[in-house]
Amino acid sequence: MDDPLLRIDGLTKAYPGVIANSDVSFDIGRSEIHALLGENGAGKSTLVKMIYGLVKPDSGTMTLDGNPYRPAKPSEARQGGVAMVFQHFSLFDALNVAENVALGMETPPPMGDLARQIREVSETYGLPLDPSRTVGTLSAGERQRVEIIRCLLQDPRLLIMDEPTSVLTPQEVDILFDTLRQLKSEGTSILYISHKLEEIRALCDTATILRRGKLVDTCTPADTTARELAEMMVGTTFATPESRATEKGDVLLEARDLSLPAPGAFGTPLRGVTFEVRGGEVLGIGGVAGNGQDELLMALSGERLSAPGTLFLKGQDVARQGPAFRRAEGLLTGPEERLGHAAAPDMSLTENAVLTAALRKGLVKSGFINWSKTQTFAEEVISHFDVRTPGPGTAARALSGGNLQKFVVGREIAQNPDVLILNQPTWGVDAAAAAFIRQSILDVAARGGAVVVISQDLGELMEISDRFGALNEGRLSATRPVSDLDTEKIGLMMGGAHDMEVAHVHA
Amino acid sequence: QDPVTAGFIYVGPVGDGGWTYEHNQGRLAVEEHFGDKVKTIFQESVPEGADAERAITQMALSGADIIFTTSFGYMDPTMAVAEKFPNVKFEHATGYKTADNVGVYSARFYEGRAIQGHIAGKMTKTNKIGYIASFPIPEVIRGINSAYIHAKKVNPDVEFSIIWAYTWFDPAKEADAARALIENGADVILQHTDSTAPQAAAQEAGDVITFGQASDMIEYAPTPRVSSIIDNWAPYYIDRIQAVMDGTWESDNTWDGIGAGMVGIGEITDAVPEDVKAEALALKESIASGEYHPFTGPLNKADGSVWLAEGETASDGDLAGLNFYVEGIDAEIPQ
Amino acid sequence: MIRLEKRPQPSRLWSALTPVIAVLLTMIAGAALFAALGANPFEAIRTLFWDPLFHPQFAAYSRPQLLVKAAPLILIAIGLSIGFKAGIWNIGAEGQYIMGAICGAAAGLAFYPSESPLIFPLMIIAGALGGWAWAMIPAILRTTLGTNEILVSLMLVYVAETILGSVSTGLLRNPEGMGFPGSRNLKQWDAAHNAEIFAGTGAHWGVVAALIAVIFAYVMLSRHMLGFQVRLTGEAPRAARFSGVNPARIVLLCLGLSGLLAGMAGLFEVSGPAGQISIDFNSGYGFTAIIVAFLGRLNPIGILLAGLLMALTYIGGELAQLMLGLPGASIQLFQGMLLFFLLGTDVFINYRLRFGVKGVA
Amino acid sequence: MDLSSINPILLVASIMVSATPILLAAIGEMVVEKAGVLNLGVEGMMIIGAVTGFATAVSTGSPFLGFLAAAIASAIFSMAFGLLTQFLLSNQVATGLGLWMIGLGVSSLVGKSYEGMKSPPTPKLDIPVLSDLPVVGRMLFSHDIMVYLSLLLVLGVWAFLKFTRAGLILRAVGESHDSAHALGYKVVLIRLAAIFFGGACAGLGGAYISLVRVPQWTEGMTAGIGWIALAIVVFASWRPGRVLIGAYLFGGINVLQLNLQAAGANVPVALLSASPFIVTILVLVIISARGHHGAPASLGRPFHATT
Ligand SMILES: Nc1ncnc2c1ncn2[C@@H]1O[C@H](COP(=O)(O)OP(=O)(O)OP(=O)(O)O)[C@@H](O)[C@H]1O
Ligand SMILES: Nc1ncnc2c1ncn2[C@@H]1O[C@H](COP(=O)(O)OP(=O)(O)OP(=O)(O)O)[C@@H](O)[C@H]1O
Ligand SMILES: [Mg+2]
Ligand SMILES: [Mg+2]
Repeated sequence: MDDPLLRIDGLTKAYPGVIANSDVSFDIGRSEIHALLGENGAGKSTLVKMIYGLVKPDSGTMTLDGNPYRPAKPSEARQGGVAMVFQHFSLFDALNVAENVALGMETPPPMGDLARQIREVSETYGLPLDPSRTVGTLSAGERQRVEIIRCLLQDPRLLIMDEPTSVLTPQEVDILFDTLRQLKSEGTSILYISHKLEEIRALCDTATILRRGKLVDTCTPADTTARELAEMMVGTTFATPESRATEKGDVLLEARDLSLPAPGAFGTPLRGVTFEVRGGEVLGIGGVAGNGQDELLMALSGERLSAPGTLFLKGQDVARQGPAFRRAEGLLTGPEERLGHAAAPDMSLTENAVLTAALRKGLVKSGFINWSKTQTFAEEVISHFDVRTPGPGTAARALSGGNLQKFVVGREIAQNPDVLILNQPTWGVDAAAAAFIRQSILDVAARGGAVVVISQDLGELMEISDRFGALNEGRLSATRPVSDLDTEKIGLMMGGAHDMEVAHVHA
Repeated sequence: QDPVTAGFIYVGPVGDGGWTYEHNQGRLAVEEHFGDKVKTIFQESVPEGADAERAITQMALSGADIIFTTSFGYMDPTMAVAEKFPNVKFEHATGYKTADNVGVYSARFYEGRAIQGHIAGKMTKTNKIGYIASFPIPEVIRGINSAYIHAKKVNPDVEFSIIWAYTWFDPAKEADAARALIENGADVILQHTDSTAPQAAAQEAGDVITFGQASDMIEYAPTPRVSSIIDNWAPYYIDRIQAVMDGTWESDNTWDGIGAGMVGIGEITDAVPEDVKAEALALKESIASGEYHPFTGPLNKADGSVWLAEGETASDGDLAGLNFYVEGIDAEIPQ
Repeated sequence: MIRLEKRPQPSRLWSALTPVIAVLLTMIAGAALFAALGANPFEAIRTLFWDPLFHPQFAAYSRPQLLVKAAPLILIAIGLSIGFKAGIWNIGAEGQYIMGAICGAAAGLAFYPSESPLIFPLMIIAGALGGWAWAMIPAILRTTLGTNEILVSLMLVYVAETILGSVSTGLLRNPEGMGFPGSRNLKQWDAAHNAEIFAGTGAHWGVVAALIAVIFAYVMLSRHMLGFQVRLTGEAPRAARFSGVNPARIVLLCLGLSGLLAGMAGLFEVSGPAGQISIDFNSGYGFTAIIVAFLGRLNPIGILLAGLLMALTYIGGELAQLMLGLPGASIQLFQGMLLFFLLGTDVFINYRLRFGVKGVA
Repeated sequence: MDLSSINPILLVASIMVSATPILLAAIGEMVVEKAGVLNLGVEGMMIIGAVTGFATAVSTGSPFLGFLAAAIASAIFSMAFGLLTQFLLSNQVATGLGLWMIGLGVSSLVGKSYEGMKSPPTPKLDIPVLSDLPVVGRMLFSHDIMVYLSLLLVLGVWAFLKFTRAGLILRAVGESHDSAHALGYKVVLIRLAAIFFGGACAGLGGAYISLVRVPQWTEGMTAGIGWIALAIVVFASWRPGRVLIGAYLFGGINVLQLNLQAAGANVPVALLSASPFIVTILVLVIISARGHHGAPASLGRPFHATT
């Protein structure tokens, strides 16, 4: 490339114990959609944070439009025409859309003008948004629109998007892609990070691949298969899960018209959720983030109690029973949020084992905790689920995301559940670990357990589920055998069509 | 010969400008009087609970020959420590328990209150006198009764409004109380709390007179402060320490008033008309000489029953435990 | 540039080291303070830390007093620390202490002048219940309506103080007390007297209770499920709920327990060292205990040591007033500095210092 | 009992005086909390303000210099809290309590030599025409300048938070420090500024007690007002207008209960003197029963930039 928009030359950034980026050099062309690929922890986010001025490189240089570019803080990056949509949202729940947008701009116009501009831009790009809405009340897709519009209002020359589609419905992804292509046609370059390789192939012009902080390859995604891309990232080839059990047993878990009010100002109420799962069966529940996944898990785990007669475990009404009782009866759960919900960050893995296994593993006798027995159990989970950690005395927060996830899922599976419910079991986990976790889930079903997997990763659900249902604004669609479904039907289910025939009329 | 060591235990900070301040003045007068023949030590802001006994004990351990414990709440701790240190003399202010090595002393402040009541009754235009009371204890009730009797005597229309502050010393509370009384129409404020905050509030309001309490509070003269009751412990302290030096100290029960100089009446300012001032001074003289007792019958209790018959005077025993208002004070003593 | 970097795990070494460093720093800063006040700094520090223990004239008396002073602080701080661990901020222990004293004393005085041996145990129960009940007000308000317990428990201190004023001049006033405020002196009534168990040691029943509380808290926090749930609630409330902990129960437990212990402390104090209910009966133990709890890093053994250290600075402080004429306020300041230095150095338990230009933009 | 003897004009006037220190401290603390910091040391900062204000006014003869010095001294003092919580990431509750203790200790040391002194009077604002109006003139328009300044401050804080970009950033930091940091805002500096402002306001409030309301210096004279200010912020659901209402309500009850006592109302004295606290609890209960609190989402959480 003769005249790139941004030239990255030898960027290096070390964190204690990790070199997040090591001598990374590549160019981003004008009007180019450039993909950045890599496993978890490969250094993608670190790299873009350096471009956005949030992190200072240890060494290396950048050239923007031919001029040296050394942003000391994000506002300098914004002045240089660089905008960024974050991997984890950078929004303020209690503030409204206009205020959120203003906070991401260098010199925002007065609020009235800004609201008008937001409406205009959102219409131009087909991303409708009401500037006076409180952000906390928006869906995940709408929240992302806020971030994108915040960037668009500054006429960026380079737009950085860190995993933008993980929270979108397929339809919303289509709209986003239209927007990005339109931007590209207007001369904006886009640096695009995603783990969804098919998307990359459909959208991006060039792909740069990082592995353990080093640039390992550059390619044209359209000409490369997804499998090839994945193998470039990991550096090895990988296995597909074993085929699953087909024998179905009795109904082990049944929800009947389960409704619950929203837990807080910004939560989602559950509205008449109804489903059943049999032994040996995996029920996949899809849906866009923020449509009641967390709330559903809490209702099933017993953290929030529902009305009598709404939840049956092995035929027994457990709607008014708390987590301890349900666990004792064989219902084990794994929430999405690893740190702070599934595990206590500052407690050791041994202590975190007590968190859910106290009863089933007999770790507690007349109220007193048997620490040596607990430690043995924690060690078992660590070795059996290949958790990479110095030992059970390590604090949960010292583990990498994937390893903690393995521990958390392993802790539940090792208790031999009759019913296992997991929310986002492989979220933010790299391919190898994810494959391992999926296999463990299938093993539970093979042993005759009933499994519910709540996930936003449709590919994952298609791969491991027998039946599929979608959550939308706290409602669960009718569940259907996976074999009857295709991506379009799923997208419609997720978009809120509770009966697909009706949905087709709308579509 | 070793100097005599005199210790003082104070309930407040020496800078409170009132009760503790005056006791400390007494201590300074002792130093002045005896020079290097005495050594004085003190501990201020000693709480009246469990810490008092330790403070007194440590003082005794440090070699004090005589210890003045200057607040009522030190009574039981003083008695307890005295038992352990038979060779140390103890003087407890305002209490009633004595022992071979424990004496008690207090002042007849109600004598001063009579003079204040007289001036107040004469000077009020609204006929409303505000009274900031500390705690509902005999000492304070005596003061209210005495002031009321003498105000009523010269002004039959006079009324008392009383606010119980439940503190001896809390300027913010006292200021608020004074303001509330003034808002209720009082144009004379009497106080049985120790800070000058009521004086300041009265000064700000204008047209309100006050009296200094415990110390002279002369900085608020000539108005609002028109006179004051001054605690004067120096003569007593000097006397008792002299007795220790002479080896003549004996347990005593002293209750002195204007006559003995323990209660002083601060200068009556020119804000008080000449004739009223003369009457007040005459009253002071007759009390000092013993010719007149502020509680002289006929006096009825608030419930209408007879307390003192015509010409009868209240006994010290009665006064020590006084727990009722005299007839005419339209209020309840809080429980 | 200096910056902090989070350690993957809390450092055990620094956990043990920071209190020592904090005490040393406080001594240095304190010495400067005392020098500024015109005292000989070495003498002042010696009087504060050494004399209460070893001064030929005072030590025999002040050593046992250390226990007397530390016992209520430890007792209250243990209760508070359990709540603090769970993220429940009871800062109204002073009120619970007062109410415990009032209820305990009242329960005893109702039977005056009986010499039944049941009276003192009855008083302990009544005192504990009084403190417990007073703490239940913020607890129930928080669990039912979500009212902020910091403010409610604090406001209730002022309410308890007015009740104290009222009962000492009313309900509980000594009928033989010549109309003065204050109850009968419980020290002069054997059945109700919280006397020293071994004469001259200062060890009254409150000291015993404090030691039991320390052991109880230690076992509960380290071995018992309840303690685990308390810690879990404080460190990760969502994880606690997930684990099956009922948060309302923890609130009631923690506030109840701290009220109970504070109430007991009040009772032991009123029936022992103080002797009587009086207007100024409370002397701020409820507030000082908060500092003791933090100084002891919310750890039962730590609190035991912190309580003794605090008692040492009190008694040493009194000696410094007596012998060196140092103002009482300087001791308070000294204690505040101790807390600040500890809080300031505690950062090294979870973070390490990095020097150099690398780092966050 | 003769309630008619209460003079309503003077009553309103003294409610204003009694509410002003609470209002000053509370509006400052509200800004601090809006930035996501819980500083429980208000009482300590107030007493530092009270002593500095008094000492300065006495030695210079100017109450205005007193107020100025109080604001500066308390703001500097609050930086001890800022340093510990923002840089050394100490627990905010514990540090606030420490600030309170140290404030009490330092103030009584510094104040020793000023005990029993008289401060120069703070002049009343004599607004022509307005002050001469019957009834309202005395009630509303003849106070010292600080009363009006405190009201202006509320207005200013309201406008700052609602209309200015700086106000928006401050709210954003209190809402989510991680998001604010990701957008490039200096969370720690913004919080320090808020703490500084809160300190200055608390200092003014303290000085108002020692220079106007009492007026003199004594140890521990703020007597719990700082704590009330904290309660008022919760009461107000972090809204400036309601801080004003809360402060005046509390001041009002406090003045009213004394007036009722003075008028000989047939209510037990203990109940009257506890009433301001009981009413505060009741109001907190009502507010919390209504559910939505409006507390800044990051309130009290330590922030450490990890990226
Ligand atoms: N602030 C930090 N301190 C220490 N290490 C860090 C920090 N931020 C990132 N790292 C480490 O740097 C490496 C690269 O992290 P980065 O977030 O850039 O990965 P990524 O490619 O974005 O991964 P993901 O796909 O999970 O988002 C990881 O090993 C991570 O643990
Ligand atoms: N902010 C941070 N401060 C210090 N260490 C960190 C930080 N973030 C991550 N680390 C360390 O970096 C390592 C990698 O963490 P990270 O969660 O990014 O893992 P990862 O590479 O994404 O792995 P995984 O694929 O298992 O999620 C861990 O050992 C973790 O302790
Ligand atoms: Mg990761
Ligand atoms: Mg990333």
